[in-house]
Amino acid sequence: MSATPKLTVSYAPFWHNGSRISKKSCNIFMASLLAVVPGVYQYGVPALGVVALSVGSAMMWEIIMNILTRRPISIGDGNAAVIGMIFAMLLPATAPWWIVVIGTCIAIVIGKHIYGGIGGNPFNPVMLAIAILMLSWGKILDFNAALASYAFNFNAVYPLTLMKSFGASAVGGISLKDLLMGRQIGGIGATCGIGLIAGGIYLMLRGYIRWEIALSFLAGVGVTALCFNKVNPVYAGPGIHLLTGYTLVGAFYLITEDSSSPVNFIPMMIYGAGAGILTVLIRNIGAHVDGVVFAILIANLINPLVDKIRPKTIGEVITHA
Amino acid sequence: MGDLLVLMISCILINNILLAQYLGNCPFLGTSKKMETAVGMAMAVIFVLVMAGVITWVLNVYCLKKLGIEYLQTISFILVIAGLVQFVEMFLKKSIPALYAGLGIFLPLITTNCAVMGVCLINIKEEYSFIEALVSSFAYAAGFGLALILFTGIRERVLLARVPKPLQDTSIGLVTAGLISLAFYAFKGMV
Amino acid sequence: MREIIKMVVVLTILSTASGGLLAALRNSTQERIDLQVLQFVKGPAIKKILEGAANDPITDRFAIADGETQRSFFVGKFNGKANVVAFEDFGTGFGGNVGLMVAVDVDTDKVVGIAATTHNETPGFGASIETDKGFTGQFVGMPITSAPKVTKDGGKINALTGSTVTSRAACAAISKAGEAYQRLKPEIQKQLKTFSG
Amino acid sequence: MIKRSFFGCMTPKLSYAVVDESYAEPVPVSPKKKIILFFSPTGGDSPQPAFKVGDTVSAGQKLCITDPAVPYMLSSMSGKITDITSMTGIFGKKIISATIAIDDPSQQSVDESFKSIHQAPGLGNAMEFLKCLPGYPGFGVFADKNHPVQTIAVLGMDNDLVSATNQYVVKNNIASVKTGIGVLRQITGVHNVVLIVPPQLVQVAGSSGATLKSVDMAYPSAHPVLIERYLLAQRDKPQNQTTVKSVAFFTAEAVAAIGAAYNTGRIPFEKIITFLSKDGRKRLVSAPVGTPLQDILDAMSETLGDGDRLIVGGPMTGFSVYSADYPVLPDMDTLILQESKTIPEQPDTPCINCGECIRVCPVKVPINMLVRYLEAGQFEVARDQFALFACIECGFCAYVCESRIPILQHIKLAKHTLERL
Amino acid sequence: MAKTIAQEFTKGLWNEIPPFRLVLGLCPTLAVTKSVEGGIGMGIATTFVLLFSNALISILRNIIPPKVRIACYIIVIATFVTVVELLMQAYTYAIFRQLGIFIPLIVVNCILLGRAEAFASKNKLLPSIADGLGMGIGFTLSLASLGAIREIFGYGTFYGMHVFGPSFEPFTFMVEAPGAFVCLGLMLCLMNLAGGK
Ligand SMILES: Cc1cc2nc3c(=O)[nH]c(=O)nc-3n(C[C@H](O)[C@H](O)[C@H](O)COP(=O)(O)O)c2cc1C
Ligand SMILES: Cc1cc2nc3c(=O)[nH]c(=O)nc-3n(C[C@H](O)[C@H](O)[C@H](O)COP(=O)(O)O)c2cc1C
Ligand SMILES: Cc1cc2nc3c(=O)[nH]c(=O)nc-3n(C[C@H](O)[C@H](O)[C@H](O)COP(=O)(O)O)c2cc1C
Ligand SMILES: Cc1cc2nc3c(=O)[nH]c(=O)nc-3n(C[C@H](O)[C@H](O)[C@H](O)CO)c2cc1C
Ligand code: SF4
Ligand code: SF4
Ligand code: SF4
Ligand code: SF4
Ligand code: FES
Repeated sequence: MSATPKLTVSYAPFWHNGSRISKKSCNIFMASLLAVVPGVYQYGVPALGVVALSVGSAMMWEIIMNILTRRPISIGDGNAAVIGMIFAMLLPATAPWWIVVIGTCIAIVIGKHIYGGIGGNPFNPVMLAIAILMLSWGKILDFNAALASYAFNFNAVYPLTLMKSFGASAVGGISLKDLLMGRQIGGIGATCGIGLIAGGIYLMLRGYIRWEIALSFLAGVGVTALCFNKVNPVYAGPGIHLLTGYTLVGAFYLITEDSSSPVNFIPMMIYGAGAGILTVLIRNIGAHVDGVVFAILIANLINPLVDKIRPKTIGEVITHA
Repeated sequence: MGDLLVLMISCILINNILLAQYLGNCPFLGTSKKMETAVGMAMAVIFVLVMAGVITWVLNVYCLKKLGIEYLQTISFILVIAGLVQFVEMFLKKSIPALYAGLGIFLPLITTNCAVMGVCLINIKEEYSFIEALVSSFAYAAGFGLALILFTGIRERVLLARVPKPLQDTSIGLVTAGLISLAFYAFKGMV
Repeated sequence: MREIIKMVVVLTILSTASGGLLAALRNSTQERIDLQVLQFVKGPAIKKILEGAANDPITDRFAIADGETQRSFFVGKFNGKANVVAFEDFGTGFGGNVGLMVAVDVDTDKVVGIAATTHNETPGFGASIETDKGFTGQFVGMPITSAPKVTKDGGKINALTGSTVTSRAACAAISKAGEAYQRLKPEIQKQLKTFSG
Repeated sequence: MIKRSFFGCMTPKLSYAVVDESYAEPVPVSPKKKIILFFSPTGGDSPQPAFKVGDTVSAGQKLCITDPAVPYMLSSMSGKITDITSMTGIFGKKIISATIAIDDPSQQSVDESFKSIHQAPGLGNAMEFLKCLPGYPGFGVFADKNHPVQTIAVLGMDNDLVSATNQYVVKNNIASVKTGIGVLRQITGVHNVVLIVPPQLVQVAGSSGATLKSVDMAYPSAHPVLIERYLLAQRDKPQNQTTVKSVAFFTAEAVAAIGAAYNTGRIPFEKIITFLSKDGRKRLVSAPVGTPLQDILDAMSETLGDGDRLIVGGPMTGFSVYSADYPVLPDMDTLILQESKTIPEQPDTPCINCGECIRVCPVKVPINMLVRYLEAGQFEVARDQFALFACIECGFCAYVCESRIPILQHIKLAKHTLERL
Repeated sequence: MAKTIAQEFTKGLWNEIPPFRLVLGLCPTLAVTKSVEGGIGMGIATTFVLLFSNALISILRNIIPPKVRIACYIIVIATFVTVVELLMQAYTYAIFRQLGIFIPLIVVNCILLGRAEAFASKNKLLPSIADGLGMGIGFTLSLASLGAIREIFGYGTFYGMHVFGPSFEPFTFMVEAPGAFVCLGLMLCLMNLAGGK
């Protein structure tokens, strides 16, 4: 053969639409800032510290696990930073440093790397971390106690605790506009309703999250809350349920996590709506103050089964009967 | 009726035999690599557990208690269960071969399954009435089946993931079971 | 044939030996086991509600037949007089039966104290019935026959926080204990006499 | 036809190339010193060529392999066989390559066997002489008596992106296509001929005498399987009966070549290739089958650098070759030269379950699960439970895959491995 | 069969240590290791049964007819389990309560039947005793170490003594059911690493 230069031999596709994991991570990260920045504004420097530590420690755990499992360093795909960011969004601004470090360790190590890293995790890593922390150090995640030192110009009681203890009448005075504008207490990135909604819409439009899941989750929460409210007005209506606690952050940043959610249309609807219904069930008749975390874990659990419902493949050839 | 429903939900979801009571883990990890196997095992456990629960309850109330020899519970229960499984196996083989083909291979595994023995002992310990014992046996077995099938769905995927070598198989299986158990905390306080 | 005979013989001998061994062991340990059960299960509760008694209530006890069952009564001596009995009854709680030891002053028919014995309630919720003096203290001094109720059911008892179910169980146990007490009071008084002095 | 996200309006739509003024007349390229012919035996133990080094061949002479399952090739030039080698192509496919040092263009000797029979067109002599025409006409379907061909579909559209070869033929050479259609009707006896064209060529194609169907420009609507399913499906027939082979597909280029062959008695060898150079310019080239790609590169004054890629076939479904010493093949519609720095990287990331592939797959293959089993090497499960063989190999899934998994490569490899079992 | 008695003993301590190398008997491992005490108690009870049943079955191995051997093993094992049950009730009642139904469940622990079938029925008395003791002690060590890890992090104590300062907030997850599974899974991973797997 003639002395041609060494050509690269590789496989189709030779063109690509340019999507990549790091790009998606970056977009999610930026979108989450829409909710995190108002949170940091509200809670001040401690919140900024929690966010920075969370993102930083998540990336640190990622590197440690890459080294331990002898895999290429993968912080470049930004997934660890996204996990750190989303985790920080759920924490109170006063979370102690060790809670943040342990939490990101659980998310990255247990939630992600022991399943072989990105794409392998059957559960949402952030949800696992929060659930384990809730189980162990519940009072640190109790927003009323955690944020007691702040003086706000609004009623600084976690609306879901109010609702749990005193029923809908206790939250009747809260205006939905206040909730939307973030005039409530909660996680650093979970209170500013419009920030979350704007970020969510951006991500849905760009196709980074699947709108089917996010919207069916919100619909599930709304419809179930409405049913409860109509049957017995002691239960709060859909507006409160949709705008408090982790509902919005759950719809746009948690339940849409790729690896633990379905990809087909009907399963996505079942998955999202199921988690929504369960969220309100837990809030209204279950033990936990906010149901989003455990509802998403249960939804993750049924994901492999529901995702077996898929459209019939056209022209599927059964070669072996 | 309402009480029985509460008992049922509690046995399936809240006090799930595998995830909260730690019973029946060996078959749980052993039969969860393929969906068909898991479904077969779930059926077999429901079948045997309901029979064993009822028979040991009767044995305890009408025999051991009457004679005042409750300390022979352990030995008599295990013999009854072992005998029952043998008998069921023979019976199925002769009369319902189709069912035997489906469940047969799982039956011997069940003899040494602490879930069966455990539920029988729980029925006695909780002093359930006959009907409660029947419901709880069924519900515990159904809870086992539910957990097993959910676990298998996940495990089928985990088997395809790039799990680090030392964690593969039983190790990751146990961790996953723990996380499922964590997810089941969702139902706490619901009944 | 010989094989079958051998099988039967071996199995029979084994079972007999096993039965014999266990029966013997059972007989020799029975008393100790009963004592241990009292000490570990009922003991702490009894000690708590009969605090300051001059005697050891666990050894000073008697049993009365109540229909089919035997009820144990533990005697507390105060001021040199055996006037308090403690006994157990049950209510249905969050995780099954809640056993409640109730101490009654036979002179006044009033509750001296209550304490949980066996239960399967959740730590942090119903299980605080063991430690929550504010809850158990509410019953002290009320007539044993008053059939208490939690506020949600129209009564006066403030439930343990977040654990109405457990609190109901406690109330039910006391109501049942009151009924039993009324039934057996003559017999109790008769038996108590043997401890006084 | 492509299902896309309801809100996914911002994802770019992937369209076929449109032949327009940016495509100039094909640049004629002729081989300089040699031609290379590839024979790919599909079966047989050790097929041997029925020719040997040192043989002289004339232009249009038929070269055979002893194994009858192997398609013959016609030499496009006259010359002398200098080398015969066996090599291994993709997926371990066996290829026999024959190198012919060509005679001086002015002294070409021509084989006349086809000329003698060209006035009596028939399926028999078409199969005997015309199988390796540019465009690679497949006459085999007509031999299957169980599934009689009812429709001949002529593709005035190209299968992959970039390529405008067939569109060019329809636009500039509709007369030859018309002649070819006539010949096809005559030799096959099938009168229902459908010409598939992009919307903007409907007018031009009107004169072809065939029924016209225009196809959506969104990739991969022009895939034969999809055309058969959606454009040619008969209303009264259940859709899943498409397995009955009742449509014969020919590219417009092949049809035009058939027409030319029977009209003139001279077998055409010039393959029209869409060439995409490093700077993204698209040009058409016409070169005889067998021309080494190096000659085309030279003619286009393109130079190969280290790490560049030379891709035969389109960007979605083609394959890259390891040397420019690779011949023009009868079905090579596209040739792409890709500079090393524009090559999309393919990191070794597992599927993250993003679902993009599911949205674009035209036949709804459950790709996210399929790739897991394929990467784990469990091909049987992939076939039995995840519709491996329903894939029409359009490559769209790999184009959008966020993890950049070469999904199509996995699929082809799995199919190939299973078929070899 | 060239193994010495010492080898039979030590294999249970590392090479075949249950439940890590022989993945059997998971349920008690998960259930009783909330504390070191529970782990050791369960381990000793299991060792006791394992030791005696191995010994007895080894002695009887030539008498037991093969067809009913499983039944015989079950009788032998169940007898010793009941013995342990009675003795623990009589002398270590606190641990007995903690272990609950897992004491009677020793009878279905696969390790016991496994050793009976795989070892004692084919070997002489001394090796069988060594095997039983080794496996039992290995099991005890495993349970104790798992119990230690879970107790230290979950309660902040070791055998009831505080190990961290008073500001330590216990990692309750470790002593709950999910923690049991996760902890055992991760320990299994460490053992695999240590075993060079
Ligand atoms: C009591 C007991 C129950 C078991 N149950 C199962 C079981 O249900 N399924 C199973 O595959 N293996 C079970 N095993 C383990 C098997 O004997 C064997 O180790 C295992 O099937 C091998 O798994 P593999 O096919 O994945 O290598 C059990 C072992 C014991 C002692
Ligand atoms: C994990 C968990 C454990 C609980 N345990 C108990 C319990 O042991 N006893 C009880 O009465 N309620 C318990 N509850 C609360 C009941 O579910 C129920 O909410 C409560 O009894 C209602 O009474 P409230 O009106 O006082 O809140 C528990 C709740 C949760 C979430
Ligand atoms: C990995 C890690 C785990 C920790 N775990 C805990 C813990 O479980 N509980 C705790 O109170 N502090 C924990 N700490 C924090 C230190 O012990 C910290 O110095 C201590 O909490 C000081 O708290 P104090 O200011 O309340 O005394 C942990 C720190 C690290 C780095
Ligand atoms: C809305 C959204 C939420 C996400 N949430 C999580 C998450 O909670 N945990 C996580 O590991 N990855 C999360 N991801 C990351 C995602 O699954 C995928 O791994 C990223 O695309 C890679 O960074 C999320 C992605 C999106 C789009
Ligand atoms: S290549 Fe196959 S699987 Fe991929 S999109 Fe095309 S048809 Fe679907
Ligand atoms: S596009 Fe790629 S990463 Fe996304 S689901 Fe499909 S195969 Fe997986
Ligand atoms: S070529 Fe295929 S198998 Fe190999 S690393 Fe890439 S995706 Fe995985
Ligand atoms: S009896 Fe023996 S072979 Fe059977 S499961 Fe137990 S250890 Fe394994
Ligand atoms: S110990 Fe094996 S099933 Fe429980």
